[in-house]
Amino acid sequence: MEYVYAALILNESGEEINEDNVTAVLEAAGVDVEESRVKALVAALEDVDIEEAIDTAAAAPAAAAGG
Amino acid sequence: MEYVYAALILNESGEEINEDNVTAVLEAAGVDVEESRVKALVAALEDVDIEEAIDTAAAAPAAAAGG
Amino acid sequence: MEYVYAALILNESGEEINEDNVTAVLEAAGVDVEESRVKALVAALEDVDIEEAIDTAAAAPAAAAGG
Amino acid sequence: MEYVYAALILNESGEEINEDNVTAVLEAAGVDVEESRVKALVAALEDVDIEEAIDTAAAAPAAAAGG
Amino acid sequence: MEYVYAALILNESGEEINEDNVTAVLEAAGVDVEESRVKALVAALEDVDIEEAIDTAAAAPAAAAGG
Amino acid sequence: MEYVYAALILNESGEEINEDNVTAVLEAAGVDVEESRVKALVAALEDVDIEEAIDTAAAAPAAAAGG
Amino acid sequence: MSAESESVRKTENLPQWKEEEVDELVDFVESYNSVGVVSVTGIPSRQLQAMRRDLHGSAALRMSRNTLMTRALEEVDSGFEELVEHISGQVAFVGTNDNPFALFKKLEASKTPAPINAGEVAPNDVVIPEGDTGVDPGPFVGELQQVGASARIMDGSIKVTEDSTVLEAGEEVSAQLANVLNELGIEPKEVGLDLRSVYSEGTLFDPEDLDIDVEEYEADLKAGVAAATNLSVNAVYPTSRTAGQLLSKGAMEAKSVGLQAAIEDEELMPDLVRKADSQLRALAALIDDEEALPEELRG
Repeated sequence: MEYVYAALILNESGEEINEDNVTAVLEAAGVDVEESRVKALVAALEDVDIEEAIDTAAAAPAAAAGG
Repeated sequence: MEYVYAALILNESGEEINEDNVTAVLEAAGVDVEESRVKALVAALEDVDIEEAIDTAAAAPAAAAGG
Repeated sequence: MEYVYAALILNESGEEINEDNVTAVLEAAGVDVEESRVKALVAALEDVDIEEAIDTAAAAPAAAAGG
Repeated sequence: MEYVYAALILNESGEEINEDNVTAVLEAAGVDVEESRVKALVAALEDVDIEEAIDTAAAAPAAAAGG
Repeated sequence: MEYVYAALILNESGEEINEDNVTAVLEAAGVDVEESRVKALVAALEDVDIEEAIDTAAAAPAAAAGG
Repeated sequence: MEYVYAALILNESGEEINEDNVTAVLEAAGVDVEESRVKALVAALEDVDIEEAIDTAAAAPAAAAGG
Repeated sequence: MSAESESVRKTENLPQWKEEEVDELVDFVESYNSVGVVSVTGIPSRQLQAMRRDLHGSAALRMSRNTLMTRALEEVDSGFEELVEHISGQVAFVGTNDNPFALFKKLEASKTPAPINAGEVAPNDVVIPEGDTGVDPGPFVGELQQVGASARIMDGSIKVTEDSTVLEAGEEVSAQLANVLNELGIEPKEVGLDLRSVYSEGTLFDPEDLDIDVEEYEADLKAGVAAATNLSVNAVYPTSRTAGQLLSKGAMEAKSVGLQAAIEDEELMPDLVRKADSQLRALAALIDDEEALPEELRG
């Protein structure tokens, strides 16, 4: 999960979500970083609209709370 | 939300959620860190069981928010 | 809503929700306080279980979590 | 939540949400004010559209009443 | 709620919602009228589009409603 | 709706919902009272549990406000 | 035919008596706030007496010859003459100081079911309901079928297989149908004092005017409460009924602002953590490459 959170922090700070930045965040948090996962994450996020994903999440819990 | 994300990365990596660690993560992400928010965050999380908060999502929101 | 917020602050700080206290909070916020509205608020709250009312709000986190 | 209520009163009265004003409101309510929390509040609200956030709350009750 | 109903009747009859008219309606209904509550009502309604306020569902969980 | 509001005021003030009282309230509000509507209202409400109707409405204001 | 009418017939050549009768009728009409004309057609006199007793204290009945009732209404004038057009057939005056709407409700409530006889006109559709008639197999099944009911023999008795409308309102009852209905114990008529019109303090009311829909008033009442609740909350005018809702609204607004601004408040933290978690999951859901995700987010 920490890899994805790292991406979310970078998204908020406005920094580029690249391998160096993700790795830096994770290392600062004491994570033993796996290079291949960082690569995969960065590649996978290339075509993803992060803001939209976050907004979707904001709308989602409403349904959950209904029950 | 970057302060919250930083706390959650630390939670995942097993590092302590203290002012130094939160600040380090945020700085690594290029955030212009405000000391007061870090302080407030760490203080606010002191009595919060993060795992429990996530798990109780919709089940008992009233109780969770009671703190 | 400022009159209602004033009552809610007093409830949190543990101070009595009376005309003097509500007026003091509002004046500190630069509100041009109308005595009659303060009176009406305090009178209306007399028989209200404030904690219960707040808990009802706490039970509705879903849509409020937006953004 | 008293810090948030203080900000909401200032928002309604049209006064600036700065450290002095928030502190004044809280002190009038008998709150033992923590400077760092005031600072954190002011910083957190800097880029937030309070009116919009309040309107989001208005969308909540339907779901809440359903539960 | 009798004060609110008085305002609603005046709104329907097309009469002005002022202190004299509200007081007259309430007295005709045998209410022991409190001047401050009348004043507060008139003040609260001053800038309100009554038709819109009536049609807009009260944005608060119903369970909190007092007896 | 002014006839219904008149009944609701009388219910709140604890006065009897009879023709004289309803007429008095409406006239005080400047309504050109139709005697037959007053009679119909009084007869109809004889069979209605007003407190129950109020509680039902209070429990579902959003839904009821549609009309 | 009632006893009063019988006596009228015997004395109809006595003009002096007629005068006195008209005077009494005038007194009757003038002594009530509301006077109506009710049809008493088809009510057996014993039942009529029972109804009279039921109404005692709230309304009074007065019967007479139609010509004399008409004369009385014309003599009273002042609006009551509008009732004259309803004087036809077997009718009576009903007088009350109660609300005419309440009178109508009372009269409707006192109506009772009654059998319908051959030659009578059906006041409403006559329906033979689906079900077991309890009648042993025999020629009755044919009678049922002849009057238009869908019937057959099942499990040792005669059954009606579906609700069957055997006569429509306004049609005349045949001898055969009357027999069938009687055999089944079906009483299709609503018998009682049928209010044709009421003149009350300046207004003439038809039954349609008086037939108030209580449910509609109840709905209006609720709408009124909702309107007042909405106005109270939206205009922020707290009342003892709505102050709780206003507090709740304020608390929700604060929470909403707190969550959107991610304010580091102890009370908000659990929700902020959940918000972060759900954002994480929403983002993970958009990531195709499982290599990029920890196990718990895959799939």
